[in-house]
Amino acid sequence: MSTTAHSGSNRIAGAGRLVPAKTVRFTFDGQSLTGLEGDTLASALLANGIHLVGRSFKYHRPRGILSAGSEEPNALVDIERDKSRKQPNVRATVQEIYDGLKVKSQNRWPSLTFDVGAINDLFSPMLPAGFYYKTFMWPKFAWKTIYEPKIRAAAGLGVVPGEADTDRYSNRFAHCDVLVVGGGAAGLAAARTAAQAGAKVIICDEQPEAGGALRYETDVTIDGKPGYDWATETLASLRATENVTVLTRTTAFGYYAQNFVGLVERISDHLSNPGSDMPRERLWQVRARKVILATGAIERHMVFANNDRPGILLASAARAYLNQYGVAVGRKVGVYTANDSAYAAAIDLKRAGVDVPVIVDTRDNPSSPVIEEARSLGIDVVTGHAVFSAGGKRRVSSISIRPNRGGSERKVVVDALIMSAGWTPSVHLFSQSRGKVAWDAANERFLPGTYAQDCVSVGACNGSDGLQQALDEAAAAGSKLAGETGFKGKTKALKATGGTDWVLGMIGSAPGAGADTTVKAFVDFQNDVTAKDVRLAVREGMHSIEHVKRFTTNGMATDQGKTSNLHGLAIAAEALNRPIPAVGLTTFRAPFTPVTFGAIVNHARHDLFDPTRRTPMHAWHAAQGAAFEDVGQWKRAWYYPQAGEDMHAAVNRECVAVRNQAGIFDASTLGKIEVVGPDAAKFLELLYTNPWEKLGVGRLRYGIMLREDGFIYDDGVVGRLAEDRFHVTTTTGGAPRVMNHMEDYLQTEFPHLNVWLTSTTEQWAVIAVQGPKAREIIAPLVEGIDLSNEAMPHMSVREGRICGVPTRLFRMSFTGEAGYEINVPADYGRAVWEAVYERGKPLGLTPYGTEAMHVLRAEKGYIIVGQDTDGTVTPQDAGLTWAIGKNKTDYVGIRGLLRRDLVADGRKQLVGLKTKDAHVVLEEGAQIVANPNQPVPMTMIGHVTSSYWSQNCGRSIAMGLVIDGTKRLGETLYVPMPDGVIEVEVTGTVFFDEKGERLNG
Amino acid sequence: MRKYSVFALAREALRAHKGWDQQWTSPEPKSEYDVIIVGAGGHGLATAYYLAKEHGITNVAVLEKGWLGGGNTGRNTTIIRSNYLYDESAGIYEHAVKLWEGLSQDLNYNVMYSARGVMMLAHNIHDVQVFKRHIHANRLNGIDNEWLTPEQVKEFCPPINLSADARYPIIGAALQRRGGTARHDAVAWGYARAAADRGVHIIQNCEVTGIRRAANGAVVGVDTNRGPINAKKVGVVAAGHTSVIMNMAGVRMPLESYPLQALVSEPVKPLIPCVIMSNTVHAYISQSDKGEMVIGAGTDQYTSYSQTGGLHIINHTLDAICEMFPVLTRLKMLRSWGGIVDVTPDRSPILAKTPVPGLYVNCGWGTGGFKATPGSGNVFAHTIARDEPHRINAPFTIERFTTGRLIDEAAAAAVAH
Amino acid sequence: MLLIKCPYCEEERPELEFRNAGEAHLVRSPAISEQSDDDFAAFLYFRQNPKGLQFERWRHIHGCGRFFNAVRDSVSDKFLTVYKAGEPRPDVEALLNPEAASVSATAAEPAKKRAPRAKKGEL
Amino acid sequence: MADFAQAAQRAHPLQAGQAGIGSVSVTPADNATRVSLRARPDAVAALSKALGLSLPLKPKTTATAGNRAALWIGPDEWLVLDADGSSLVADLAKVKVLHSAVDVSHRNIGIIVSGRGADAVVNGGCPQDLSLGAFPVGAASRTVLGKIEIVLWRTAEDTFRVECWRSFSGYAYGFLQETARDVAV
Repeated sequence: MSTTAHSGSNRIAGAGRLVPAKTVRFTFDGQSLTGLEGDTLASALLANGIHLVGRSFKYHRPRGILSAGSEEPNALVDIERDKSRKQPNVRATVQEIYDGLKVKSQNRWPSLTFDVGAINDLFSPMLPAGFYYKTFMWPKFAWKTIYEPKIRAAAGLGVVPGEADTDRYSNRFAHCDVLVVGGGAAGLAAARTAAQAGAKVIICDEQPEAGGALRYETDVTIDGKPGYDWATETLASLRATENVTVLTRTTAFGYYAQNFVGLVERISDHLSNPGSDMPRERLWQVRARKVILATGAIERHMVFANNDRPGILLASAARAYLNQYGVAVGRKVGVYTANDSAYAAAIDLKRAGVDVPVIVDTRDNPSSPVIEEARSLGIDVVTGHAVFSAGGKRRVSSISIRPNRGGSERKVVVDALIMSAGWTPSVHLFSQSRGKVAWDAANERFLPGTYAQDCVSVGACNGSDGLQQALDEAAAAGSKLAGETGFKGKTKALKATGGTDWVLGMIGSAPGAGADTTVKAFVDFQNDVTAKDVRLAVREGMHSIEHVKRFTTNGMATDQGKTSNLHGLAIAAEALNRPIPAVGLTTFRAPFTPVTFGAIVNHARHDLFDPTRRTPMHAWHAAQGAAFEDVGQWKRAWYYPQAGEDMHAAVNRECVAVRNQAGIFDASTLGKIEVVGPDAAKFLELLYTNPWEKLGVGRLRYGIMLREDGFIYDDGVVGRLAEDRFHVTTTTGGAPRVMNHMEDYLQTEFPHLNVWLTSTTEQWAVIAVQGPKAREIIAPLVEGIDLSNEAMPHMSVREGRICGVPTRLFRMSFTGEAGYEINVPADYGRAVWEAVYERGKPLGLTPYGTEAMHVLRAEKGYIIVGQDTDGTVTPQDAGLTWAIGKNKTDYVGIRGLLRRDLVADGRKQLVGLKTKDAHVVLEEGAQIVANPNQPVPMTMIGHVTSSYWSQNCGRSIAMGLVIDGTKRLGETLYVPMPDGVIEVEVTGTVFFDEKGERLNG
Repeated sequence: MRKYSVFALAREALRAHKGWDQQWTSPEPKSEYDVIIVGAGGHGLATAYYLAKEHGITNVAVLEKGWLGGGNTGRNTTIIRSNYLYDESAGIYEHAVKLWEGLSQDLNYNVMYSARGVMMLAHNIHDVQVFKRHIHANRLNGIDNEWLTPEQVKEFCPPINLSADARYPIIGAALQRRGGTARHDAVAWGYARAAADRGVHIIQNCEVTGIRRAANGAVVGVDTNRGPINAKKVGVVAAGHTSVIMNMAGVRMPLESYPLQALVSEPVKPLIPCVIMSNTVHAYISQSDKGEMVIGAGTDQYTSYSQTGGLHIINHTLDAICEMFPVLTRLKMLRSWGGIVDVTPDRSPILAKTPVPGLYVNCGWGTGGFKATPGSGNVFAHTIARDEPHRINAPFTIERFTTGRLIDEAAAAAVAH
Repeated sequence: MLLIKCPYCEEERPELEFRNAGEAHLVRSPAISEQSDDDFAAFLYFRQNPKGLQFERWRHIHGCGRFFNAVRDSVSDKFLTVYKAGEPRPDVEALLNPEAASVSATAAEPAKKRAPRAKKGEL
Repeated sequence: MADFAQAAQRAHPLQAGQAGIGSVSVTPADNATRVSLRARPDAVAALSKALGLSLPLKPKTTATAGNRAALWIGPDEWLVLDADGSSLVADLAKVKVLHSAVDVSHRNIGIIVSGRGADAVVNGGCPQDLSLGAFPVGAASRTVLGKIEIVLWRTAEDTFRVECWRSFSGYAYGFLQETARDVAV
């Protein structure tokens, strides 16, 4: 046996498809190693004779490489490009190596070869499945302080990176006629047929190359070519076809309703230096008219004592390592099988010059040409025997063989053991599609049974065992489904020879690991679930497979039980003495293999996490040094601190300026809806509590909107621009839902009304100018509107021009001062704002933010829906009875308001609250009691909804909702705080200019 | 019942654990019971346990159409807390937390109640107002809940993104230190074992297909796929399917059933020490003892009994999680699943007598029922045993949807302005 | 993510464009303020919530903006049919069993509500 | 009165950034006149006449005449676009038949996505089928892009016009530039 020194001593010259000259350097736990381009990390490690790769979850047992694919339970490693791009729990069997790849083993301390945690293995008799439910209960405090922290520290595999990820992830929505999942022989055949008929096809495969099992099946020909060559050529020709999208390194991970399939494409994980524009992964969200599942089958391991020793692998994996990567998994390789397929691996290895001392076959009298072939190569084939145990610790060193039914034992020295218990069809996606699997008793496997969606399974995942059968079935499916999407065409049939029969074998524990034994025969490697754990679960009453799974954690590791589920089920069924279908199969859940959060989140990070809505004047506020607050998605100017000012000082200054001179405020975020049509007033009558029919053109009215349940939904000022045209405003946060609410009633309850709704929130920038000098400030800028009190009184609206651009000028106030809200088309907002500001500045015009706005309105007792009300407050509760049209027979909420509890005594009503000590400012949300000396739990009769220091009033002011509040005016109530009780007097809600004279100033 | 302890475990270790009893048996249904509970989830099993333990009613059957604990009990993100605003809600959830605190010992089953703290993040001034309102109300109700500054948030949960540049910066949080998690399966199994030990029959794979009523309208039993079973009283505890079961008795409910999804990541070494909730960005996360990040997603927008939901719901949930914890983008989603939650108009439960004599209903827990399991079972048992509600569940009637006396926690946090 | 046919856009569109709007054919009384407590509560809160075929409302909110009705199986989430607001409740039997039901197709219930009452020049 | 030196100037929310990324360019569209037009079928003829184009009646279609275009949005709704400064609003104001016309010129911002792979760029966040069969040249629809609502109009095989509300334009622009980077890979 000759070897290539550069890329590992177990590399066999002439074997595999990698190019010996193309070497790649990488490190494993600091050790510098060389592999070949095209190697997976697993193949490169094996080439270097390294089997010990990780430690198991619970017992910290040494673990190696089991598989050559995504079903790998053991070989999980950490890969680090840099501190922000560190990836835990990478399957070594999937990761391709690149120059400079840095790999670390996981879940071991201090080192992989000496791991302190392995002491758990010694204590394992105390730690059977579910042991933690039975102990750690005494003393009671110790769970939190001692046991749980210890358990938490011991659990977990990899480590989350310490810095935020700098990689990019992307998304693509795609549609196709036919989605083919799997690029093995069946998938390729199906895609080829559908594509040739002209259907739009997407085909994906999780491997970098097409071919599936053809990559290692050396005995196959299709169309007269070696199977692998056919696959490569077919894939290339599909790639070159315009109506086909070929996605390699792409896993179909989730099958959702109506043929919506999630794929994740790994774009840069195999590259040494990915470009900065290159996403690491791309999520494909595919809507397919038809889906073809060609997901193949997964080989199972044999369940026997110490079957987890590094160096014990699946037979198909050994074959892949040899035929694809040119790597022998050992120099002296034993074989343990319950079906024919392992023989092919043994034969390939033997032919490559590897010593194969024995094939142990549990079958009593198997007969097959491969068995004869193995014998003819001089391999010792022992039938009716089992491997009772494996020797060695960090690497298998021997196997003990005994006849199935007992007898004398013999030991065979090996440095690797390959095994096959048979094949489990991959029905994961089929099951995710909500299809029901059916038990194939003859072959002991679950197959697709009843379909729930427009899809078809072909090939090994459908239990179609021979290659020719799979190809025929796949081609027929491709043709049929393309036809059903409107594409008909003929494709030449494919002729195949050779191939694996994906059939027979055994499930459950092998001889020697039966019910009467205490050996550790692993079913689920990663979670350290043994056959005896499954039996213990059954003994304890866990008779549903779901209970067994949850009690033992079988199948719940990162491989999601791809190799273990069926074994676990069989052992449970045997222990229960019930047929397998009666014990059940756990349903498969997305994802098929774990998917990074990054891929799922893709673009929605940083600035694209959620839209940031800014007003047309935002940049001006920012330039003035404004602080902003988030209101929904909007950024609103909160206050404008000047040098040396804190928030309190800034807000005080802004509030005083508004009352003494004038303030300018950005109200653009308020929702606006244009209601147009001859029935506009009629419609508003139904949607608001107020009357509208008689509102004159050019006048404004404050409106209250309820839900059908009678609680306040929104409020705002509504202006009548013409008989048939209203300009409605809503709260900032309420705009979208108010629009939806209005459309709902218009379209489905009142469709006879001739009226339409258009959102104009963003058409208009809104500049509020409030204060005694408001008119003086804007007057020189306004054209075509008489601003006099007589011509344009409080609560009126006029159209004209300001600064040379059109405006809807509202005379209204949310401060209690005379004021205007200047609406201009949004792109003009910034310029008009600046013009108004320049004009007003010499007169003392001061920009004020939302905080000052809140204080000013509270001084006047104006409510904020969502702060002074919540979803449980009626207009009566909020002191807004005056806003309900007395003679109306219908409006949304009219009936809700009449419900028993909404008219009962004892409701909370909005009142003013004055602290006895004028300098004490209540905390918003603080609770109010009548008797502060009662013991806890106290009877709370209300809470503070709004509370501020009012510089204009020279004292604190507050509002609150208090039970029977309006009957308590003048009463003293109490607000118990952690550091003492605050006395408050119940008052009216208006704290400033009670008569409202300033509005008309 | 064999007592569980470290000594019992040691003893069994010496004989290959062959001496453990079945945690619960699987008896054939009798022809009659004093009480039938429909649904062997946590709430139903707890009801049966407390009927037996506190009211001496042991002739009880819990009927389960699938496997016990297989509904929302086994599908939720196991958050426990009691820092609710209204007295009514605080009352029942605090009753539950008090029972959680001694539940492992009471059941002799380690349910792994882990009081690691539940931290609810405030991202804007409205959040602050709402949380402060909760904190003050909780304090006067004797329930722990405290305000944390951003610095304290970071100290309590170091990996969190406190950056002011975050789309929705964290400006504080409400922390209930007694809040936390428990092991969901253990809760169902622990109650099942303890109830079975007191004589309760737990009958799995037994689907109720009808509710039998006498001429006077009173309940006399149920029909099942295993035949009719008589009962003096029937308690429906069939989260998700309540409307279906109640319809069998001709009672229409103020309920809608929605798919709710959750997911876990691959297990990693301890990173997140507490439970984090954010209503503003819609994310809930904790890390299990096994190391998996347990993440609650939102409900789909349509009603469904499919136990599956859309990928876009998961997208949005993880957006928010990665916004709060930017280091998690490289973590992988290992498993996602769906449950069916029945939701009332005020998102508070119904635990009450019904218009049908002898029929009782416990439902409408929406997305948050797990935390209430012991308290809910305890007062529901009282309601069934005495044919009148316990003081604690008295407000949770069906009639409140007619009178308008809602218990609307979500409305109290209404967002507008 | 569901795929939903909008009866106004006459094609299937992704669920992201739609908003579900709850049970269909609930009747808002024309004399709602005179309704009894129980009738009003039934209208406002009490729902069929069936396991199986259900009549529900959707709005193509990020599409044509229209509200419409659908019949969907709440177990499989598959749509049986969709129809415009104001159209009568479809005969489900006929849809499930096209041949058998052609005889009895007259039994369709008149439009109740949440599907409108009347229509001046309605589309 | 009105003694200010000059009329207020418009300020567009987007700064034209990098013109092209790979094969696809993402650029802000010129200012436009826009009207949200609502009407029942019996008004379509009169409105069409006033507009000088036939309002499209088929879902997902458009009609154009010169700079003027009408996009079918819903069964009683069109988004009508014209060049900035056009007579669109005035033309509709003259129509007497029952309808609603609301000027939304400033509400929306247009973004042009153009070049080979423009469909993939939009499909980075838009879940509709944008193949030429399903969404041909001239097709238009309201839909979503990432987390916002847009109106999408295919004006040529490799060119889309994306219209969104003003405050969402920064998000839309950033999103499309991001997906353009992906498509360029």
